[in-house]
Amino acid sequence: MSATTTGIATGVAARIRHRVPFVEGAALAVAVVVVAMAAVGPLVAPHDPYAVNLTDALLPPSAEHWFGTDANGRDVLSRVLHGARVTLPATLVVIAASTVIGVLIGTVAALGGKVVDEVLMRITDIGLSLPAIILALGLSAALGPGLSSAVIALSVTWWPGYARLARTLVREVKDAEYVDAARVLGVPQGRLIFRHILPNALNTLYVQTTVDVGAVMLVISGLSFIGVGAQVPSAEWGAMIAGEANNLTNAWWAVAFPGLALLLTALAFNLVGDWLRVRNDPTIRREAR
Amino acid sequence: MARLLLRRLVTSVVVLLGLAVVTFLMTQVLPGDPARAAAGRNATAEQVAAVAARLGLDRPLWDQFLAYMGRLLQGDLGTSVFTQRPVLEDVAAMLPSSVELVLAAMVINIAVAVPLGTYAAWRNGRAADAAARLITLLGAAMPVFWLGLMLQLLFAAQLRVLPLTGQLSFGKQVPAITGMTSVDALLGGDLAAFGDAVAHLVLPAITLAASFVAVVARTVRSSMLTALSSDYIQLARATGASELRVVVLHGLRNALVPASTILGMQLGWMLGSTVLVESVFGRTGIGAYAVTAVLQNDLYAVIGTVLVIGVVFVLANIAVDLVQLWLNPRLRHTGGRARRTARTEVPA
Amino acid sequence: MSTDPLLRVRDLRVSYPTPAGPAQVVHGVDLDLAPGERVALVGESGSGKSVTARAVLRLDPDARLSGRIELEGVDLLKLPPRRMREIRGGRVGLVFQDPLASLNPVMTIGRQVMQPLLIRGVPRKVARRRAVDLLERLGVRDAEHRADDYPHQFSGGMRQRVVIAIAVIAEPALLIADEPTTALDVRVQARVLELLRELADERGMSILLITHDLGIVAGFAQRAVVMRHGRPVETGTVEQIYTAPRDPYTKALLAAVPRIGGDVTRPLAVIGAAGEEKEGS
Amino acid sequence: MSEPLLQVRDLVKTFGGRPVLAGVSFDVAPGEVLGLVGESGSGKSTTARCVTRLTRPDSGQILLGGRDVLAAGRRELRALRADMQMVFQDPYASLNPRMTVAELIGEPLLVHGLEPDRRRRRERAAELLETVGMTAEHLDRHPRSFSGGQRQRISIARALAVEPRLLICDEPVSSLDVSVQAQVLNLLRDLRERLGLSILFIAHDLAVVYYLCDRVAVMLGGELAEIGTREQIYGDPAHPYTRSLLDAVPVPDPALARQRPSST
Repeated sequence: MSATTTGIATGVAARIRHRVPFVEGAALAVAVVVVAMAAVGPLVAPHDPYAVNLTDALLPPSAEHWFGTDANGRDVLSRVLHGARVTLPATLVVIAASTVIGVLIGTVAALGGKVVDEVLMRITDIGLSLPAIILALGLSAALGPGLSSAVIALSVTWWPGYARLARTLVREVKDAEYVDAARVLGVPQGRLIFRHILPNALNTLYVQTTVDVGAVMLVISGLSFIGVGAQVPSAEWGAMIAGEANNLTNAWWAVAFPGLALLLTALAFNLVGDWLRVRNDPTIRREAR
Repeated sequence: MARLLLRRLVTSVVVLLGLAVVTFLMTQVLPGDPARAAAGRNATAEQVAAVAARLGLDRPLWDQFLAYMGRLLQGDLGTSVFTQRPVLEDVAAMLPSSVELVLAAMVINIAVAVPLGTYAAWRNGRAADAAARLITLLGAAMPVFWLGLMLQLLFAAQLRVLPLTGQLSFGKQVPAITGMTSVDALLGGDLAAFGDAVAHLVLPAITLAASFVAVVARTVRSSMLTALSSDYIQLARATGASELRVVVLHGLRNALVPASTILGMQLGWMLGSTVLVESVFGRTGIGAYAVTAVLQNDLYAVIGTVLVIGVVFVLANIAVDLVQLWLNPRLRHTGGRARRTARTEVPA
Repeated sequence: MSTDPLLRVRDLRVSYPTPAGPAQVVHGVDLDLAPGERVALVGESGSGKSVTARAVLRLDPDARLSGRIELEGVDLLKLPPRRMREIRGGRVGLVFQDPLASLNPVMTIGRQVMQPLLIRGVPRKVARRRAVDLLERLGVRDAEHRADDYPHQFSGGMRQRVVIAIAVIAEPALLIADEPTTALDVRVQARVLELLRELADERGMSILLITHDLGIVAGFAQRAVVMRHGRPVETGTVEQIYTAPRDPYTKALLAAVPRIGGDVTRPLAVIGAAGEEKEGS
Repeated sequence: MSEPLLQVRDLVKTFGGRPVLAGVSFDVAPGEVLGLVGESGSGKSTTARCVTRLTRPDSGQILLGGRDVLAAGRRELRALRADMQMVFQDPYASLNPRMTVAELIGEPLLVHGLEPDRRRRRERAAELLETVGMTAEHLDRHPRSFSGGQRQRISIARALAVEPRLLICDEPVSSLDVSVQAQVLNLLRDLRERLGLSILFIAHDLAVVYYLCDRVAVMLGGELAEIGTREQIYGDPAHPYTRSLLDAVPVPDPALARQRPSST
């Protein structure tokens, strides 16, 4: 396991009780590093990620090539740095799109009448009744391979989760006593929704979106690994791993490092998401008091 | 209770209908000519025209949809381009080994996640809780396909402890009864083959289970926390019950109710993830079949897989409802009027 | 009543670890309880009455306890966990406020009432018989069949009777009742309090009642301890407390309770920061 | 007797087939405090929710100052609501956690167009805080930094912003400690005298109702078992249910408590 993860484990053991700043700190640090990698990566990359140089094919990690080179002699470190710039934006687009669609449908279902709720929820059920990766696979096949079709396919399959979550959150708040109090005060319907119901209902949604960043990233790279997402020679982590898989035994580094980058990135967002959940989870807070 | 199941059946039918519509739309969204896609890339012009006529692609959308549904109900999912066999036959042949893999992964998932979640809740707030949470988050961050490759590299290639790929070692035979290699070996009484089949299952099952353990562990942990902070747990301790009995008999029984919903949903999601696992481990299955179909642009094979997985998903949810009824007595009564609820107070 | 008390609490202090260092919640409580005696711990929320009572059973792993809690001559604070478990349910029973939350929703009533006996090795058939008899005695009609029902099929008053059955089935010498009737309607409350009194007299069982309701204490307890901010401010027989209260806080508390037949023209007493009665604001 | 402020006629309401209100009728005169008592499930809270139109009864009529509450359209309902306000039971759930006290008290003024100017709304909110025994420094804080008693005072100040003639209190003090309960009851008594406020007071604590209410309506199974003045109901109850309730009320006096008839 990499130094950072073992570092986190020992840091955790040293901490007692509910506050585990070291874990949160480490998570935040990794997340920041990753986002920086996406932004600055290409400038820092020691080599051109796409420069093919067959004489340097499959060189092990060295001073010259920290992460070694792949079957086409390209510098794995540079490609990994570029990869962040491909995967992260695509993930954020999926998250943003699916959140907007999901929250809209969930809120309308929660605030609308019984029929509206029933219809919208059945449509959501259809979305939920298929694993995102399978529906994305189908849509990618229909729309043709490529990162953009994977993003579209994933957005279409990811929003039902948010619709269901938003509906539950809004329904809980809709019947809260302070909303009844506002109704009796004569607060009009519009203000009731946008000033009382939605701010309170949706403020915990960002916990779920943060956690989902990791999950969506994995599915996008999965689609690329299968061959329907980012196409070769793109420096997308999933595609890179697929491209080098058959050299697994003799050039492990070409497969290991892109995967490790993907793992650390997803882990960072998972940790930050989990930390946000702990902060919002009443049961834990009560225990800690 | 009956009302609950009726509602579930109605929802299931609606969902399946929805699936059919979605998959039908997929055929229409196709860039270029749907007939060519159905006939295959290198089909001649005549073949394409024949397929176009057969599928009635020239008729208005609504008629096409009705025709599509008609074929669907008779189990005609079209013909696979690269296997030249009816898609339904292919899928039926491939499904069992994927189900075998999913069930193996589910066993690992439950065996790891439930104790982990329970332990994390029991040691809530202490270092052990944070460590348990970290392990589950690591699992959730694991790219499934990459984990498979890494496990292969370590256990199969270098340590040579476990087989690298496939369902069964070369030269071993298993009677084709259920299509699940390990089960067939067992039914055939061939223990050596059973051991071999299980050995082939270990790495892919771990790979498949890894990303699901986190969700289950977190659900068990939070519902266990709620249970452990409840009055009835404190009162159970106050009767002198041992901590083990309190946590397992009282805590876990309640914590499993929400967890069983998640596990039910995961059956479908796991079947979806076989797409990533089966190709890495060179196993036959619906996942590998779907991947090949996509890469061959064999649209009807892809749609067949999507539909079958959807059906499995719906069946899994119905099974979850049945498990819920068994686990949670309150549901048994809320369906209809509770039979013997005390309507009024015993006169004071 | 025999001379040496059933329960002797001396200088009990309870504190909880928080990020900002240990926070003390109970500051030196002394309490004696004779066998068969009914004593009330009275106070408003945050007075530490509930923490004090639960300290006797050492239920809260986070709480740090100091002082002495002697039950039948044995200091519970020094007991190893195994011996402490025998005390819980065996010598001291516990009842909580919310009957719905006090019962395991996925376990039948019968099994929950039998549990204190089962874990003490009583054979299942005998335990079942004693459970059904006790439920019948406490007013659960047709207990033989109702024992197989689940908590959500019982009303609030019925559930509280089941909770009491669980607390007393193993014949404890002391029952701790933490706000046992607060969540019940007034008529059901009266009946449940009467049941507790009957059980105490029949079995010679002492009861430590924790409540904020001065009305209940007058009719139920023989002695009372008034608590405020984690300290006992006054201890005495119920007659002393109600007719000749010495502590200003006790007086103010008694004057703040609206009474049927009381004077409705003057404002109720308002309690100042130091606990004394302030002139009506 | 002047024309009653609130007239409730034959309220009927069923939830999922179960009758919750089976024909409830009563009046509240201007400046009068009417207590509505009964055990849980008697329908007293549902009655309050129907009067404020949070819940729609199946049938029946509600007149506030002669105007029909149930038939009122959106605009007219808002005008009616300026005349009747409600205080809820759970102090921790009846205030929007994300709004400051100034915004909470200012909102009714804004919504009813009583004070469009932000600064003057803030001044009016400060005045209202004073009337309920709190000070202007509380204006910029959020509900979470207040005790249960203070939160109920804020809810009352909020209700008074529109200067209603009728205040409906649904168990406002049952989750408060004795000392805090006394303060809120004193405040309600004081407001009634100073502002001539009519109050519909829903509670299960018969001693609290005795202290605050001129007349009392006893509800049983969705119907009025009995209605009468404080003296009639507590001194000479006509209905056996009322008598059994009064017998069960714990008396904070050991001498009296001992010779009470033990409940059957």
